Amino acid sequence: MDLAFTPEEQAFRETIRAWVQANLPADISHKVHNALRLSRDDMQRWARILGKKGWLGHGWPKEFGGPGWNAVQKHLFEEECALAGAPRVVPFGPVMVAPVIMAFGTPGQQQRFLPGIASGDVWWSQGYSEPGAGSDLASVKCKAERVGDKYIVNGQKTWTTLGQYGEWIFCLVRTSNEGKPQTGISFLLIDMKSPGVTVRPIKLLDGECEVNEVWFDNVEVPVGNLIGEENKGWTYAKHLLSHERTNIADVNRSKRELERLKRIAKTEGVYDDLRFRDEIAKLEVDVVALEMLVLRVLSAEKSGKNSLDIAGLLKIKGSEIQQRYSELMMLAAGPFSLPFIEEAMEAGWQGDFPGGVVANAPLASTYFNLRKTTIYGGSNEVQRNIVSQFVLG
Amino acid sequence: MDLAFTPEEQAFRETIRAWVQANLPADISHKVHNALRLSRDDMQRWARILGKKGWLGHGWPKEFGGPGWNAVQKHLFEEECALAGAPRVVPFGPVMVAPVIMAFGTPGQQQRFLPGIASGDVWWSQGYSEPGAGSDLASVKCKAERVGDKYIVNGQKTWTTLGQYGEWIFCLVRTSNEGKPQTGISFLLIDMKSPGVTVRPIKLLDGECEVNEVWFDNVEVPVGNLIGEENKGWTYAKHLLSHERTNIADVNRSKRELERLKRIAKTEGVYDDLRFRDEIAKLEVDVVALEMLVLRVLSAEKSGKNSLDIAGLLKIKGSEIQQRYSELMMLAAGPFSLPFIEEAMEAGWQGDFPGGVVANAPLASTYFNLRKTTIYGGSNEVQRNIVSQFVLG
Amino acid sequence: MDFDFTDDQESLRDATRKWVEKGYDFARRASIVKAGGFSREAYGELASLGLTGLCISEEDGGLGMGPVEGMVVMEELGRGMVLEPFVQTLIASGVLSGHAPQAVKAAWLPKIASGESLIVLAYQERAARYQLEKCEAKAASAQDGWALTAIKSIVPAGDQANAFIVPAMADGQMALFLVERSATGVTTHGYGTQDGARAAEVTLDNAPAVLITLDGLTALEHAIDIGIAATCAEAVGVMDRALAVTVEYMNTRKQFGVAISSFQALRHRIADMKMQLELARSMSYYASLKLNAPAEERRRALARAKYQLGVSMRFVGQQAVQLHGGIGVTDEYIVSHYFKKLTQLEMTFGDTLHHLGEVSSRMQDTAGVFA
Amino acid sequence: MDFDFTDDQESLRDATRKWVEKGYDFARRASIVKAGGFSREAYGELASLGLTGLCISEEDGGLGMGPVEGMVVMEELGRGMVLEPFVQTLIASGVLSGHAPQAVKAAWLPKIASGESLIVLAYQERAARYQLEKCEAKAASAQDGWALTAIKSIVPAGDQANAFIVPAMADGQMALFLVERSATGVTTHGYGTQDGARAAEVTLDNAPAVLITLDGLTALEHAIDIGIAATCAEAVGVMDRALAVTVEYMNTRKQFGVAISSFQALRHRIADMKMQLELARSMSYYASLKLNAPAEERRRALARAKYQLGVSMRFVGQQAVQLHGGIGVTDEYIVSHYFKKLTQLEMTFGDTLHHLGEVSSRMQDTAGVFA
Repeated sequence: MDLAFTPEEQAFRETIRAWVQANLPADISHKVHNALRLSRDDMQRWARILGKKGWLGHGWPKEFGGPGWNAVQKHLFEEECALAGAPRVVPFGPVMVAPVIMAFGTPGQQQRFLPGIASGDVWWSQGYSEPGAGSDLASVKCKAERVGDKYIVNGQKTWTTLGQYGEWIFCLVRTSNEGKPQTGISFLLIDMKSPGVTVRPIKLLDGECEVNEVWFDNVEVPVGNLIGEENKGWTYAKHLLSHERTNIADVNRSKRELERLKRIAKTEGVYDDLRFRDEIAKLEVDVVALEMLVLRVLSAEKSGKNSLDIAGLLKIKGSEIQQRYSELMMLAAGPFSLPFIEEAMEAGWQGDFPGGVVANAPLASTYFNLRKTTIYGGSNEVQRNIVSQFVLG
Repeated sequence: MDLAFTPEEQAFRETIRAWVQANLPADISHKVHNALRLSRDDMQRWARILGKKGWLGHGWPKEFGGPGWNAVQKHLFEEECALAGAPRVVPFGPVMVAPVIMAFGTPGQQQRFLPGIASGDVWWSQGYSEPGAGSDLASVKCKAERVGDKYIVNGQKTWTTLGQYGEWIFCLVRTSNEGKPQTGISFLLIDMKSPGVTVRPIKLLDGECEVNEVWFDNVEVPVGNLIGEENKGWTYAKHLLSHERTNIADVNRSKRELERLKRIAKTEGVYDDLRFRDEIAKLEVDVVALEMLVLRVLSAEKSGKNSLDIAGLLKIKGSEIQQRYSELMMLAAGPFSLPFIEEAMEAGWQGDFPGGVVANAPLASTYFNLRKTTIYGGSNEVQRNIVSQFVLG
Repeated sequence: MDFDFTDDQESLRDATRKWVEKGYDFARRASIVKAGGFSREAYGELASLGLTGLCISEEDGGLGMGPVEGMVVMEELGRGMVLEPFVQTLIASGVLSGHAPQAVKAAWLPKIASGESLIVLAYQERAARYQLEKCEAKAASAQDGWALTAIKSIVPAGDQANAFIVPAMADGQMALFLVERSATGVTTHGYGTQDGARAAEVTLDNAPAVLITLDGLTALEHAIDIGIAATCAEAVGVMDRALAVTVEYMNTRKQFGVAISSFQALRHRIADMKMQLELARSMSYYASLKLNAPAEERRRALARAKYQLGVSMRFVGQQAVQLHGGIGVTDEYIVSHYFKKLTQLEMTFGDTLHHLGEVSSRMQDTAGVFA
Repeated sequence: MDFDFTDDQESLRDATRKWVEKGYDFARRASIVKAGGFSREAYGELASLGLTGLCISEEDGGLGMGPVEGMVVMEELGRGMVLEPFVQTLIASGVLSGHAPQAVKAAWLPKIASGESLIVLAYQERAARYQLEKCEAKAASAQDGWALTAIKSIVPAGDQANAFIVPAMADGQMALFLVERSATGVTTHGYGTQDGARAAEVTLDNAPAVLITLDGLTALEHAIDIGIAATCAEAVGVMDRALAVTVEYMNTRKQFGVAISSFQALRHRIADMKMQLELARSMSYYASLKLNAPAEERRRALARAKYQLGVSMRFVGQQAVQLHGGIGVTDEYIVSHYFKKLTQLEMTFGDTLHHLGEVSSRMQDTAGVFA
C-alpha cells in the first residue's frame, strides 16, 4: 500500500503538465477557470490540439493510434488537464463511439471513422435518449427499416448534448419489435447532414441551449453504417456504458472548482465566517474521500487483482459534490449572484456588474445547470437501484 | 388568526399549572427532569393522583367521568404536565383501551373496566404486535378458539411495553382464518393473572427491560371479555389507532428536553461553542415548527372547519426531534457520556461519577433507548408510505 | 389560538387567486420576463384589486388590513410567481406607516395605496451582504432637507420604482430616507434577475432626500421583518405549486411501464417534500403572527421562520426538479421556474446560514413557539 | 499509488480474522462484558498471535511492522468488537518508539511486545473535552525523576493496565510521562463503558513518573493520530459487519408477505450505507497512509479522516438499527452492539464536530488527497 504515485507516474505527470502548460490556449483556460461561455470553436480548438498530439483518444489502445496508457496514466492526464483549466473533452466521439467502433466495427468502418475522431475534426453526437424514456434506455422507438442497401430512419432523439454542432450521430434504433425490448435494437451511425435530419436546441433553465431534440424524417442511412449485427445494438450500448468508469466521478474538476470556491469565498468575505467556512470544510472532506475512492478503483484496475464494482457510488457522490460546490459558490456571493446578465458570462465583457465583481455573473447559472448531474447518465435514483442490487443481491 | 391562547384558555392553563405544582411529587419530577429511572410505583403513584382528580382519563367525555375537555384543553393539560416534569401517563389503559370500551363495549363491560382504569388502580398492557409482524399488524397469529362460554387463547405477543407490570392486557386475536387477514381478528380483554400467561422481559440495548414477550398457553378467557363482535376486532383497533393524533408528536416533552439540552450544554462548556450552539439552534427551529404544526392541527380540531390529515408528519418529525435532542445531549457530554454506571441512573446515588457530573450518567442510555421512536407506532418508513399515499393518491 | 381564516380573508384569497390564474398565467409571465421582468400594467392591476393599499390605513386610502392579509395575498402571488415586487409595497406601507412623520405619510401613503407610486427598499450594499448594520451610504444635511450619496445594489424594480427607502449614515447613526427616482443625482442601471424579475443598481450622488426616521436601524429591521414574513408566504405559495406539479407529473409519467409515482423511493421523497411544505407553512403563519410583537421577540421569531423556510425552499425546489428528471431542467416546463424562484427567495432578506446565526445568537433558555 | 495488500498483510488479516471468528465470538464477548469489559486472557491471546508487538521494532522484540498492518489488524478486531484496547497498544508502541529515551524504550517495549505489559494513554481531563492542549495535570521534579498529580478520566482498561502514558504540565509546558499503576499515589476507579468495554478514573497524587519527552504536545498529538487511524480502521470493521447483518436480515425478514429487501426505499438506504462504508474505508486507508507524514500534513489528514468516519459511523450505526426494526433495539441481537460500538468510537479521540473544526481551521488554498 502506498499513497504516493511511483516515480514513473510522477514523471509521467510532469510530462503531461509541461505539455498542457505549453499548449493549452490561455483564453480558453481563462474561460474554464471562470465558468465563462465556451464556444464551439473553443472546444474544437482544444480537441484538435490534443488530436495533433495523439491524445484526444487518450484512452485508446496503441493499435488504434492511442497512447496505450493504463488507468493511472489516464487519470493523471485527465487531472492535469482539469487542473490547468482545459475544457472537458466532448466525449461522444473519442470516448463513446470510438471504443464501440474499435470493438465491433469492421476494419473498413474503423478506417473510415476513427481518424476524424482522433484528430478532433469531426463532431459526434449521441442519439440514445428518446422523449418519455428517461432512464429506461431500452424503450427505443426511433425506427430503422431496411430497404435494399439502406435503412430508412424515422423517429426522435432528445437530450442530445451539443447536438447543434454535431456532424455525425450514433443512434440506437429499433429494427425489430420481436422479443424483449432490448433484442430489437441496432447501433447506427448517421450523417447529420443527411436530408430529413432536424435539430432543435432545447433551452434549459439557465437560459443556455446545451441539449437538443433531433428528428429523423425518412432519413436514408447506408447499411454500411450499421455497427456489428442488426438487433444486437443493445450489447454494444452496454459495452459503451460499462466503459470509462472512474472519470464518471469527475473528481479532478471538483478539485479545481473547490479551489475556485475558496477564492470566491475570500472575495465575498465569507471565508473567515466560521459557518460558511465549515461548509467548505465538509466539501473538502467529501472531495478527498471521493478522490480516495477513485484512486482505489484505479489501483484495482492497475493491479487487476481486486475488482471494485462501485461505479454507482462514484456517480452519486461525484454529482452531489458538483452540485454542492456550485451551490456554495452561489451562496458565497449571495445577493450578488442574483443579477442575470447574460453578456457578463462572455469573456472580456466590459460592462458594470452589480457590486463590481463580474466573477459572480455565472454562479447562479452554473448552480442551475448542474442540477442535471443527478439526473443524466442514469439518475442517482437509478444508481442507487444498481448499488443496492449489488449489495443485496 | 391568532397565535395567543384565548383568556379562557390561559385561565385553564393557570388552573392546571397550579394543580400540577401542588400535586406532582417532587421526587418524581426530579427523576423525570434528569432522566433517572422511574419505578412502577413512581408511575402508578402519579396515575392515582391524576385518577383521584378525575384527570387520568383526561381525554374522556363527561358521560364516562372524564373532564370533557376540547382538543386545546387536552393539549394545555399535557403541556403543563410535561413541562412540570410529570411522568408520561402509561397510555394503555386510559388512552388506548378505554376509548374502545366506551365506543364498542357493553354497558356491563364499561362498568366493570372503566373505574379501575380511571382511578389508575389497574395496570393495562397492550397485546398487538407479534413476533415477525412488525408494522404489519393485521398478520395476527395468536389464536382464540371459542369453546362454550370461553375462548382458549394460544400464541404470543411481543414488544409489550411495561408488560411486566401488567394486570390486564387487551389483545388482537385470530378467531377466523377466512377472508382477508383483517376480517378474522377479534378484540379480547385478558386477565394477566390467568393460568397459562407468561411474561418474559426483553432486555433492550440500553440494558433496561422496557418491553416484554407475552405467551398464552391454553389461556381461558370468558366470552364476556370480548369487545364488540367476533371477527370485527380490526375495526376497533383502527378506531384506537386513529384516536389521539396530536400527542403523537410529543412536542411538549421535546420543549422540556430542549431546555434541558441547553442546561447540559452550558455545564459541559459547549453552549458558547458556535458549532455546537448552531446544532441546538437548528433543533430549536425544529421544535417551534413542530409545535406550530401541532397547534394548527389543534385549531382545526377545535373549529371543526378544516381537517388536517397530517398525523404521519407529526409522528415523523416528533420522533426525529426526540432522537436528535438525546443525541446532542450525549454529544455535549462527549467522553463523559461513555461510562455505563447503572446505579448512577437511580435517584440519590452517592457514588463518584467520572468527571463528577452525575447528570451525564443517563445521556447515552437515553440516546440508545430513543432509537425506538422511529420504529414503533408504525415505523417512520410506514408513516412516509401513508403521507405519500395521501399526497399522491 | 386559532388558525382559521375569516370569511373576508378567504374572499381576499379567492380574488387574488382568480387574478393570478386568469390574469397572470405562465404565458403572460413569460412575456413580462422577456420584456425586462416588470410590468407597470400588471402592477396597476394589483392596484385595481385594492391590494396596493392592503396594509395602509383607511384614512390614507388603504384597506387597513394586517400581516395575515398580507400573508394571504403573498401566498397567492407566490403561486403565480408574480414578478412585480408586491413585497416592497408591503414594506413601504409598513415602514412609512410605522416610522415616518405625518407629512411624509400624507404625501406618499395615498399614492402607494392607489398604485400611483411604487416605493422600494434600497438597502443592499456590496460590503454588507446580509448584515443590516453595515452601511456606507452617507447622508448630509442640505438646505431644505438632506442629501444622500450611496451605491445600493439589487434594488427590486429599481429603474421602475417611483421612490426608494434608503438607509444612510447621518452623524454616525443610521437613518432612513425617502429618495425619489426622478431626483437629481439619482442614476439607475436595471437588469433582469435569476427569477425573471427586475432589479437595479442605484447610485445616489448628493441626491435630495426626505427623512423618514433618525432611528434608522430600528425601522430597517422592521422593514426586513415585514419582507421576511412576506417572502415566507410567497415561498409557501411557490412550494405548494411546485409540489402539486411534481405530484401531477409523477402520476402521469411512465417509466419501465409504470407511473413513476409507484416507486417507493420517490414516494418517500414526496412525503419529505410535504413535510417541508407543512413545516414551512406553519412557520409562515408564525412569521406573520409575530410581525406585530415587540422588536426583540419579533426578530427572533422572524429569523426562525426564515431559517425553516430556507431549508424547505432548497429541498422542495431541488427535489421538484429532480423528480421531474430531464424535463425538470428545461426552460419550457414550469417547474424549473419554481426552482429558480425558490433559490432567489432563499437569498432574499438573509439566507439560511445567515438566519441560523440569528437564531443561534438570539437563543434563550426557554423553548417553543411562545418563548 | 497502490492499494493492494501484500501477501504478508493478507496472512496477517487471515490470522486475526480466524482468531476473532473462532476465539472471540459473540458469546465469549458477552461473557467478558459481563465480567467487567476486559479479559487479560484474551489480551494474552493477542500477544500469542504476535500482535502486541506488531508495531514494535524487531530489536525490541516486535514484528517491526507499520501503520498499514496496524490498520489490517484493527479492522479485524473491529469486526469482532474486541473489547481489549489494542488501539492503546498501537499508541504506546508508537509513542515510546518515537519519543522516549533509549532507556525507557528498552525497559518497556519488549514487555509491550510480549504482552506482559499493557500501557494505555491517560490524557482525558474534565475541562478539556477534545482539546489536547488543555491540561491541568502537574508534574514536579522529584529526587529520582518526576512526581505527577492529576485526575485523568475515561482511561481505557485503566484499572487493568500496567502503566499509563500521561501528559502533565512541567514548568508551564506539556510533557509526557510514564506512570506505573502499581506506583504509590496511584488510585483507579474502574467501570464499564457504553460499548461493553472497560475504563477507569485514574487519580495520581504525587505519583512517581518517568519522563518520556518534554515536547509533550507533539508526542500527544502523535499518540492521538495513531489512535485516530486505528479507530478509523476499527470502525470500518464494525460497519462492514453492521451492513452485512443488515443485508442478511433484510433478505430474510418478511413483511406484508415479501422480504423487506424488496422495498425500494429500504434498498436505497442500503445503497447509502454502502456509500458511507466505502467513503469510510477510503478515508481509513488515507489515515493510515498519512500516519508517517510530517506533523502538519498528518494532523490535517487525520482530522479529515475522523470527520468522514464520524459521519459514516453515525449513519451506518443508526440505519442498521432502523432497518432491523424492533429487533434492532434488543440487547440479544448483535446489531445494537455494533451501533453502540460505533457511537462510542465516534466520540473517541474527538467527535465529528470537533474534527470538522480541525479540518476547517487547517484548510488551505489547495484541495484533494495530496494537498
